[in-house]
Amino acid sequence: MSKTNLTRRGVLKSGAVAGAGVALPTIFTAQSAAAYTNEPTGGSVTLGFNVPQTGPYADEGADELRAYELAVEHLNGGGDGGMMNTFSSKALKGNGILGKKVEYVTGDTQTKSDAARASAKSMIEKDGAVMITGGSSSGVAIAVQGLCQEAGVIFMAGLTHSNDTTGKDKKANGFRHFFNGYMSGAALAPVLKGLYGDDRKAYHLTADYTWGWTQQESIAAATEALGWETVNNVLTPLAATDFSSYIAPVLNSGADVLVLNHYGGNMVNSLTNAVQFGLREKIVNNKDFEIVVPLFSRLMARGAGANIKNIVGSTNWHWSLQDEGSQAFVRSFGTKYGFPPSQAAHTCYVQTLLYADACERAGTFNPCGVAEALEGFEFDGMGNGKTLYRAEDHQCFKDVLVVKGKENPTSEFDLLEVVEVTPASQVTYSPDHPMFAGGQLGSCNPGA
Amino acid sequence: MGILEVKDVGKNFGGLKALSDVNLSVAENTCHAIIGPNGAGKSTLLNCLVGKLIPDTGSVMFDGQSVLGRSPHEINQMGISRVFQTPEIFADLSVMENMMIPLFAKRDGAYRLHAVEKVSNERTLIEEAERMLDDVNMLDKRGMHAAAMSRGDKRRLEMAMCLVQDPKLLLLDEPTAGMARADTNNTIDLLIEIKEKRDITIAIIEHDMHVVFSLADRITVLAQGTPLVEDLPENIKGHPKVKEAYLGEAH
Amino acid sequence: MDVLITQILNGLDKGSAYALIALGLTLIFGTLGVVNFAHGALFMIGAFCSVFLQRLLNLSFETIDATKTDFLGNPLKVKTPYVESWFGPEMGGAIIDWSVPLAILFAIPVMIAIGFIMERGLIKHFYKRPHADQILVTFGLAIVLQEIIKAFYGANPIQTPAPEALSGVATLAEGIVYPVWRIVYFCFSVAVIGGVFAFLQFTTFGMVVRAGMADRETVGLLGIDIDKRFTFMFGLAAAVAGLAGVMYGPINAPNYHMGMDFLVLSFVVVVVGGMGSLPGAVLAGFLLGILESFASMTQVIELIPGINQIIIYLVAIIILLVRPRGLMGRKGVME
Amino acid sequence: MFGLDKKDTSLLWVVIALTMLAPFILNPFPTGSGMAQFNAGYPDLMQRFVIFGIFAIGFNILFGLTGYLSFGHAAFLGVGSYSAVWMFKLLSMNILPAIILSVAISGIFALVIGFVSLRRTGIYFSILTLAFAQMSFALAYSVLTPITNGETGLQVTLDDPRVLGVSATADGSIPVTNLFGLEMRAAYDLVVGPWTFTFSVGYYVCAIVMLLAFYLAIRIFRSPFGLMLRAIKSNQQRLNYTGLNPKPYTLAAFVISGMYAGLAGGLMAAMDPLAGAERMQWTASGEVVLMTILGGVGTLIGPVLGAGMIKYFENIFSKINDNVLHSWFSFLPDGIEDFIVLVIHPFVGKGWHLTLGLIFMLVVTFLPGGLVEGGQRIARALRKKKEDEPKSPSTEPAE
Repeated sequence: MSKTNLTRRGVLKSGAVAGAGVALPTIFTAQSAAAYTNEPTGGSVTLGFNVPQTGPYADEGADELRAYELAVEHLNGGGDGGMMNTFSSKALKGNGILGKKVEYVTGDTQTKSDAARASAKSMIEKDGAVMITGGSSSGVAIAVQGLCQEAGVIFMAGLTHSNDTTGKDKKANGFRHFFNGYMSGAALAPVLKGLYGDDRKAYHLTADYTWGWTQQESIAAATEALGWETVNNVLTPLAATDFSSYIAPVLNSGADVLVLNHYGGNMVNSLTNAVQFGLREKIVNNKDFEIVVPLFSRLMARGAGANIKNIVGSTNWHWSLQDEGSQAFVRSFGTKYGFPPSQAAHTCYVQTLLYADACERAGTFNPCGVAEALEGFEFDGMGNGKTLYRAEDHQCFKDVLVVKGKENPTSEFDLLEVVEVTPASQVTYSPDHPMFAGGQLGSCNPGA
Repeated sequence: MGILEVKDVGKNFGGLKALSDVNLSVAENTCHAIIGPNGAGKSTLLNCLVGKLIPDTGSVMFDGQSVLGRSPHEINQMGISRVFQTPEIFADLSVMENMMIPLFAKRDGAYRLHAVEKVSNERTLIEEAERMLDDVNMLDKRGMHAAAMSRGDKRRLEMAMCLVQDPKLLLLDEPTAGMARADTNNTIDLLIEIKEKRDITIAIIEHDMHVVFSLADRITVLAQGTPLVEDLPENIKGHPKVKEAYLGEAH
Repeated sequence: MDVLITQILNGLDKGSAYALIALGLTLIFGTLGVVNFAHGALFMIGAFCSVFLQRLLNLSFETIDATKTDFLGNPLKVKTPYVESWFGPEMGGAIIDWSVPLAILFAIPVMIAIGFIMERGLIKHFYKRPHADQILVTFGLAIVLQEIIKAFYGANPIQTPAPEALSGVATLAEGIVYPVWRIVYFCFSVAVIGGVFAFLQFTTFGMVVRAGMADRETVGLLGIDIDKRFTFMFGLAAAVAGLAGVMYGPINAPNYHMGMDFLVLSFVVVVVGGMGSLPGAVLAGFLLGILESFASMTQVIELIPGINQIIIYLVAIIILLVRPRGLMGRKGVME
Repeated sequence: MFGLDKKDTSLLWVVIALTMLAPFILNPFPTGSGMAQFNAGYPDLMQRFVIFGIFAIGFNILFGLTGYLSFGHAAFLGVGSYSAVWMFKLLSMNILPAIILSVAISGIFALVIGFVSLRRTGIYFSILTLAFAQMSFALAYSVLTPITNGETGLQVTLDDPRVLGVSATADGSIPVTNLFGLEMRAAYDLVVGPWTFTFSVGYYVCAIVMLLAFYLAIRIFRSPFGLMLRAIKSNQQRLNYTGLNPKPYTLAAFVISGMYAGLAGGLMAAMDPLAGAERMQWTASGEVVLMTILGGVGTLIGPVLGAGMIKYFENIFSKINDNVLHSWFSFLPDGIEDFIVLVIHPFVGKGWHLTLGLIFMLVVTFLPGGLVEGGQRIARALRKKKEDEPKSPSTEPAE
């Protein structure tokens, strides 16, 4: 242990590093004596929170970080305990994880797979993190998941919606709580049918990268099953800022629904442009023209302002949910920070608790033990009803929310209203579904 | 038949006739001066000789080969070196490095990827460069940054860089412009020495008549893009046409 | 056909932004010889001028509405902008509604001031330095400006809606509808471009600057204090970029890195137009905007997949190889 | 020694010493102490230092010597990475064939792009290279996904063929990159009192490659070829009239520096078998430009220093959060502690970009020659103090 002249309080607060000092960073060490990567041997355990702190998703990253800090506080017995009180598993006692105080380190993914991996590596190699979590895009999630598999630590994905994360790129050490493109499609389709009928012509604008494609594929399949026709699918460059040249052809295409498979800044701009071109006032084929944004995020919706009113989409979670777990989380988050949490914050908070709980139940931090405890784990009280962490692909199956932009928001946070809670059974698919085929989970890697 | 044969060369810039019907023959191992008032087309003619400009009409033959359509580096490899009106040297390099580059060009041709040999191992070339520097009294400045030198030194360096290539034809574009009297005399002495010691042909453009008459074996007077007269220096002096051409010029 | 016309309109609209930014870049490059990587940041700051004004006008006092509750179940605090309480809800509402056009008045002095400060405080020390140094210092400045904006306004886009009266679509002809604000933006940028050209053409000040662009040393020899004028040119270029940004807000919600998105493109525009040529920059801006719009049509993408991703760069490469000086560059200038 | 003169030899020895002892030098603070946050001696970052050092050394051969400012060099790095990962997928996890292929492919790529771009000079050349690189990035991100795996980046998977290796190890994992069996991720921890020093195989492989690259760069700088390149930067007209054709020289320099970039890309993939498209984005190209200018254009050691500095900020400063700040200043009274944390907060963690931007501005304003000039000034000041007499500054333009 280090001998420095820090005060007692200093030592406690710098515990993250102090913890790492005891748990020597033996990662990737061929001659390691430890049973697994970064086995915590002192009084604390270090988690790595890898979120976008710069770049376009920095606000989501900041919200994720708030959720992580809250989760750590709760795990260590601080605050009001949040969801720990409503969680169906009672293994967590508020004394850290397995009696070890929870410390954390943070890093910046920059929403680039390279930078995200570098940041995650430094947490594993330098700070001795035993679990990595966070991120706000699928490319980063898949890249970091791959790294964690190689390094022998657990990866608890943050916000990642691509089918591939638990599809062709699934990994034994990686777990996703967030929902995916297929689930969005499955949840949205019946609602869309109810709202807009089964005779619709859809025009898709799709962000030209992996996430966009998988989501477009999912939504098109789900809506076509209802009887909708997909008129066109146009791929838009990720770097596009002005979507006018993609929106204009929609006007004369004969389509009566526009599906925007965009996220983040792309979504804000394409939606704004679509509204600018008067699509919402248009009447085509004697029907009101409609716009659908399959993946909604409240933080992003704020950027789109009044344009999101009445626009339907799906989301993983929303703070207005009335179940016990959600309310508990919103209360502790809102009390601490003064505003309600986003879906990204929710998923990150839950992932941290789920990880801690799995360690407690497994009695070890060994990734293989933790993975075993998470696989097939069923729980409740975390906001989305009864949830299953499926063993075959490490995907959570839970209720999915279909939401729409609120007509008369009462506050700057009150932008979405829940239209329907689609039950988990309706969004469940078989592990060998063609949209998820191609990859192998592999076997868990403890790293040593 | 001279080493340099210019026949019926004409060059237009837009509507402006810069050169027309220029005929010039420079005999081997002589010094040929081209004089004329400003705007007479002296520099245009020079640029046509070194490949910077391509004449619209006529031919330029050097040593029995046409230079037209060749790029400057090819023409240099044929044996023509040029000294500019304002010294063109490698200002960011040292004097010695400035000297090494023409020597490499002479030995290795227009291009060779000698990326791992060492400049400092080229003993013969270094000695050659040092001899040349000694000839121009610059050996003591060999390590100096070229940009830091005086204008006169830069000129001498440029001259040395051209001479070290041992060219068949040396083109001098006002080599003493802006020089102090003493420096000008030094340059004249140097050029005379070179002329005597080496087999070299020199073509010189000059305003300073003192320089011209000290060096030239033959003189061509250019006016408005055409040769006025070509003759021996003693005949040019006091030639009525020349006086006429220079009339109004403050020289 | 209708689609083609709409795409041309789209192209002109995109081109407006490119042209305005490239115009400023060319002014700075042409007069001062400075490669300004912070020019995109000036565009961004312009856009945030309207965000700032919108926030300022929306400064509110809170009253508690006991009948409603907020997300934590406490009584809801209702915010009323001061402007509305001073001028009445109607007038106040209208002022807030028109915050983007109002921001023009606000942005002009702010941007000129920023331009002056930048030039006097930093850029002036870099006139004689290599382009690489200019790139490094202005890039550093761009990062700093971005981060400052991010610290205040966050990373997410912020809506700055157009006034109610200028939103919606206009029917230009049978079957051709186009958003009103985009038409306003195009007209606005034409007016600004026209203004800059008229200024350079018809004022003595402009004449000196144009002479300075052509041959700086000679103008200096005439004993004209070109430095002062160049400082003003920097302010003017900043103001043009800022105005482009202010009015761009309603088209796409401003965010802190929007400047970087435009930076590379506008450099390409400047070079395609011909370094140091103002008409070239404008022409290239509109041309590339239109080509980009055409390239994103389904029919074209089906023909050449991915063309919409690379069209601008492809055109730039072809033009530079075929016409080394760019579209309207003069021989010997900035070659 | 090594066919270098005395000065270069001692520079090389310094660099050898620094790279070989990096695990000690970069970990000056005891592992448990508050200052350990500033330690950079963990394998990933050390590898990044030397890999980006290689990238910058190569870039400097083009930019520093010839003055041609390429804004598209990241494309070669990206191409190198993709080639290497494809070798890992198809052939074997041995890094040697992968690196050879990445250097070769990026060399060919550079030859094509250089041949076209070098028809223009100055800012036109910069924009041409930028355009090529941006096209490569945009296509790699979208249309070329079958080759590049788009946004996610190309990764090795369990069902790759790997004809000379195994698709999966016995325990069902993806095999690890190695050099004839020596695993890149293997490491040895040396614990000395409170200190821990990590010696990583991957790092030493990169470091040796970097030393070779650095040595080659010195040779190029001191060669007739290097002299020609500097002459191109200095006065292309004179070079022409001296009988030399600048085109093949610049093209050779472009290809060599492209191959250096490819080598760096290949090594990156060898250390961490993933190739992301962002590696090719213009910001990545801009980064190497900034590294070179920050360190000192045209100097031998400058680019390496610049690369180290930027990577240090990216990886160390971005990880300092409020929690860490509070722990540093906890010895102060609460009010002052909070105040200091408040003042520092905008510059670290998510504000690391701000600090980097400020450093760019300060360095280029006050040290026109980059960090190397800073070092020279300090050295000169020290010498002055010692001898109390001014010494003329070295006239050697490249050191």
